[in-house]
Amino acid sequence: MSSSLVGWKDLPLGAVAFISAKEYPTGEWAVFQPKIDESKCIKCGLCWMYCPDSVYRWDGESVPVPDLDHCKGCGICEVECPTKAIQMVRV
Amino acid sequence: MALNGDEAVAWAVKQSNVDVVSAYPITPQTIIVERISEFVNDGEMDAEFIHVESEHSALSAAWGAALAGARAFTATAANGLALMWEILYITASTRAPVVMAVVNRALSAPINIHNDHSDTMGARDSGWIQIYSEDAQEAYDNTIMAFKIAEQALFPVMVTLDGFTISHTLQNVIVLPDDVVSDFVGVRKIPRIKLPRIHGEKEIPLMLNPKYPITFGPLDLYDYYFEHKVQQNEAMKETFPIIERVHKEYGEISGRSYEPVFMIPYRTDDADVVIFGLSSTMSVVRKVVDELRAEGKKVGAIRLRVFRPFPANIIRKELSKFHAVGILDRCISFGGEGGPLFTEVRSALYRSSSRPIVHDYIYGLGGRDLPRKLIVKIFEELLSAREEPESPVVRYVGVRE
Amino acid sequence: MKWGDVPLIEIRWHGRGGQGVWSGSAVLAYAAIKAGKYAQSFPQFGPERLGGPVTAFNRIDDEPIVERGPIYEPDIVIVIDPSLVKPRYVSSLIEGLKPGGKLLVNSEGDPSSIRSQLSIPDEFEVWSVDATTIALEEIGRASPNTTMLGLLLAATNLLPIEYLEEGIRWRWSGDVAQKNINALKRAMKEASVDRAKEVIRA
Amino acid sequence: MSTWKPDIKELARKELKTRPIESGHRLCAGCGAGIIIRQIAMAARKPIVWITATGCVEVATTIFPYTSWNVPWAHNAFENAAAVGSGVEAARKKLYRSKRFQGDPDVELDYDVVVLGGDGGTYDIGLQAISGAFERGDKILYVLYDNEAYMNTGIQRSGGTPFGARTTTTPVGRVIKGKIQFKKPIVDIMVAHRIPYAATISSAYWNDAIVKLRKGFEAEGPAFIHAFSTCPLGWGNETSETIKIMKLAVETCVFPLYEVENGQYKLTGPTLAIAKNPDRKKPVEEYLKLQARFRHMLRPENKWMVEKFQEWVDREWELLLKKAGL
Repeated sequence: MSSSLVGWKDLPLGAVAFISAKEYPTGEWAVFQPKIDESKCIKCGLCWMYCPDSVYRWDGESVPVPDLDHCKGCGICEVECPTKAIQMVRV
Repeated sequence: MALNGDEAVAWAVKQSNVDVVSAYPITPQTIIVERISEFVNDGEMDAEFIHVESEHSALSAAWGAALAGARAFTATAANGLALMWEILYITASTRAPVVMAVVNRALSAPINIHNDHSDTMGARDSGWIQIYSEDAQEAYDNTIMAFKIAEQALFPVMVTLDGFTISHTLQNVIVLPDDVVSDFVGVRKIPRIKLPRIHGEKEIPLMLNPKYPITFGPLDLYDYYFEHKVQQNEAMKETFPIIERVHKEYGEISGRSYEPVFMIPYRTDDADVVIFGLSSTMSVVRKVVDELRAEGKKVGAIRLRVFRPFPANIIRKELSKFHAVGILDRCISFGGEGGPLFTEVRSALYRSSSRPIVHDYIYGLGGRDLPRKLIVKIFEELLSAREEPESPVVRYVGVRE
Repeated sequence: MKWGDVPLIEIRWHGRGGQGVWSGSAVLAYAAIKAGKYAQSFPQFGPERLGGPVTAFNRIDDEPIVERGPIYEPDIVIVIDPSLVKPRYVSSLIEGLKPGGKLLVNSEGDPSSIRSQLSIPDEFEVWSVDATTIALEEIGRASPNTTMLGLLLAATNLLPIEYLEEGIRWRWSGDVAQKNINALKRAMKEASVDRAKEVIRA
Repeated sequence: MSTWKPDIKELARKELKTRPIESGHRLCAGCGAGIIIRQIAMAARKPIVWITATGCVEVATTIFPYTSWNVPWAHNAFENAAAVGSGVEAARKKLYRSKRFQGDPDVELDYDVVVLGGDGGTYDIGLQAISGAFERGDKILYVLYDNEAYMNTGIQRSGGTPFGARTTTTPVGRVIKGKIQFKKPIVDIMVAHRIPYAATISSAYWNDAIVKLRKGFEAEGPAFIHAFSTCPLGWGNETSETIKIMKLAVETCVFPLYEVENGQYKLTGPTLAIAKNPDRKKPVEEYLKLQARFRHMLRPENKWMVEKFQEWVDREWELLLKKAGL
């Protein structure tokens, strides 16, 4: 087994988790990922709202930015975008 | 004060600054939850009492309370403990310091409300510290000490008392003043840990707390589960000195020290044979020892108080010097080679260069009494034992053929 | 490498949930059993999730197989997820691969550039095919497991293709089975290889 | 109750700062549960402590050593999440009252307890603990994410699986085709406990969902939210159509949106619009046809199954209209 795994003496008490999942790149699962046509974006935020993976970062004003390191490529944002500003493209 | 065993436990809980009690009634534990309910409803105890709908939920809620920072208590018996089975392991593995009184009772079927140790013996591998009480006084003392042991060791603790024999038997119990107990146990303190990859180098409270979120109860795959179990098992070995220290401190405030802590020998110094057992039966055994000693027979008795962690080294050291040892098991391990106490004690003795002859006596199932004449018979058998029996290893005491 | 000389063939699959790693290994084992050999197929169990990393294993032999448990020293490694064909994963992909062993990857890249990009030692044979594109075009889904079986057939003469077709028909029915067979055949044609260099062993 | 109106921009800014659930969890692509989790956190009025029953969410978000949770989170077992929630809330109340941590900058005790369970953990194995907690009036917000089968173990039927659906334990056989029973009326069961607030939500109607979740947090006692949750793995739908299917479930009245405040049923959002204008109610077939689990029902010889499904939907709809006084 890989030596990067922690041994029993160094694990935190009570089996509590100790690394944030943000260090886990689920973006590698994706076959397709979103590409945003900024000129079409009306900043409605639906891509952000409907993302199951908290991938879109949105300040409420600018064009939402997807975190492709974590986007699994489900394509919900493409289907739900009211102005077709999002297109899923092969990774 | 005149209290029965259940009431003695309830008194200890009332005095121990317990924050949350979650419990469900079951004979012969019921008096504990009734008394605590009275204390809470009369305003004598500032705790939240969760009237759960099952024992499974009783321990689940106690676990949640403990993780949220509370001192949590529950109590059960027999089938109730069996229903908690799954959560026993989870409570121990997450190192939640819940204290539980278990009023030992036989398991169904047939349904039987009386005493034996099948329930807690079945739970012996679940990761709980187990302390067995001999009478109502000890049930009281053990319950108070259990909170301190649990919170210092970060292991849940079961305090057991024999159903009816202790739970429903009114006796003299010396109850300490409220403030003495309160000072002794203090309020629950939260241990701190570091999770550098989430919260940096700060030591954070190990509890459910929005200031420093922690994830309890994750999924392990084959890459970590084994390590977690080894860590838990090794940590349990570290509880011996904690248990000893708390007993010493309790001795100082109460005058009752239960020395030596893990097992208490009686007239064993020059004994040839001893009976080794748990709980209330052992006071009767001591009485018989006195009688036989008067006849010049070299007999003694040893009562084990702490079954988990199992004090194998002490047992080996103590028992190796005898000619024969009779183990009293108030429990059957179906299909096993003897009861749980027998198999563990005999295993502990394997490394000894001078091993005594060891007999297993299964007795008292479902509340059957063990009369003095049968204890005398056991001693006589041990005194005349010439070699380790081939078969049967197990002898049933006090059962009709 | 001539298969007849090797009594036990061990294959390790790497992929992600939803790509049919376990199904692919099951089809292979089924085909081998139908071809009169002894075979095993089993996954490394984690939670069932679309997209999560999955490992599966095959053992194929002319004799009954007594080995159990994961394969540590495979003869062949099949990587069905192109996102695993990256420098950071190489060590786990080729971990334990026997000298002269074959690394079969799903990638658009050609084998020699994959070898240089990933610094794959000369002692391994590298095979590749763009299985995701083939699967998308032939099957309509990014499940490149049967496609990778085509690459396996191109890289070895492990089993006659008829048995794999039978295996695919066992796992899927009708039109879907045919599409998978088409993908397999196309992968056989489009496969390319960078052979192992002669390795002198001490 | 609250008159709070969620503003999507404010919600987004709040999430930018707090991120209750991190990316990098391993729920399937397109899993509806991921959206529900975020919406629960968006609706929170105070800090939250989160209890999760065994299930997909628990497993996929906390694969050791990783955790996706930036809120305090605990999982104990499958059937007892509500009891754990009760324990946490009891502890919180007692510790808050005792002022033990007053002035301690490292501990927060003014929080709401949210309990999340799947359909297995709610309809079936966890029902008893929920009933106990609701009878006691413990202040927890219980959210059921209902993806209509045991997805974590690989798609087995639950008390929440709809009629006709194919699961691995209700296969489409030669004699019996899919599940032969209907869904358990779980909201009615919870409402029968006389809890102050219960509601159904669909993440697709995010505004409606978040308002109801907030009401659940604000309820003076237990609240129950039934959240409909698409499962691409178990339902066999395109991952991209998760929201579309959730909308169709509402538009066909397969999953109507309503709330029950102190026993009073009230239709909300698009469901209320359908009640007012029945022509808008779409046939169930439109919902069924997007999912592989119902595909067999659409074959000519199984047409009766679609009809039976439709009859059930119509009957339940009529009942609901009556309960809502419409």
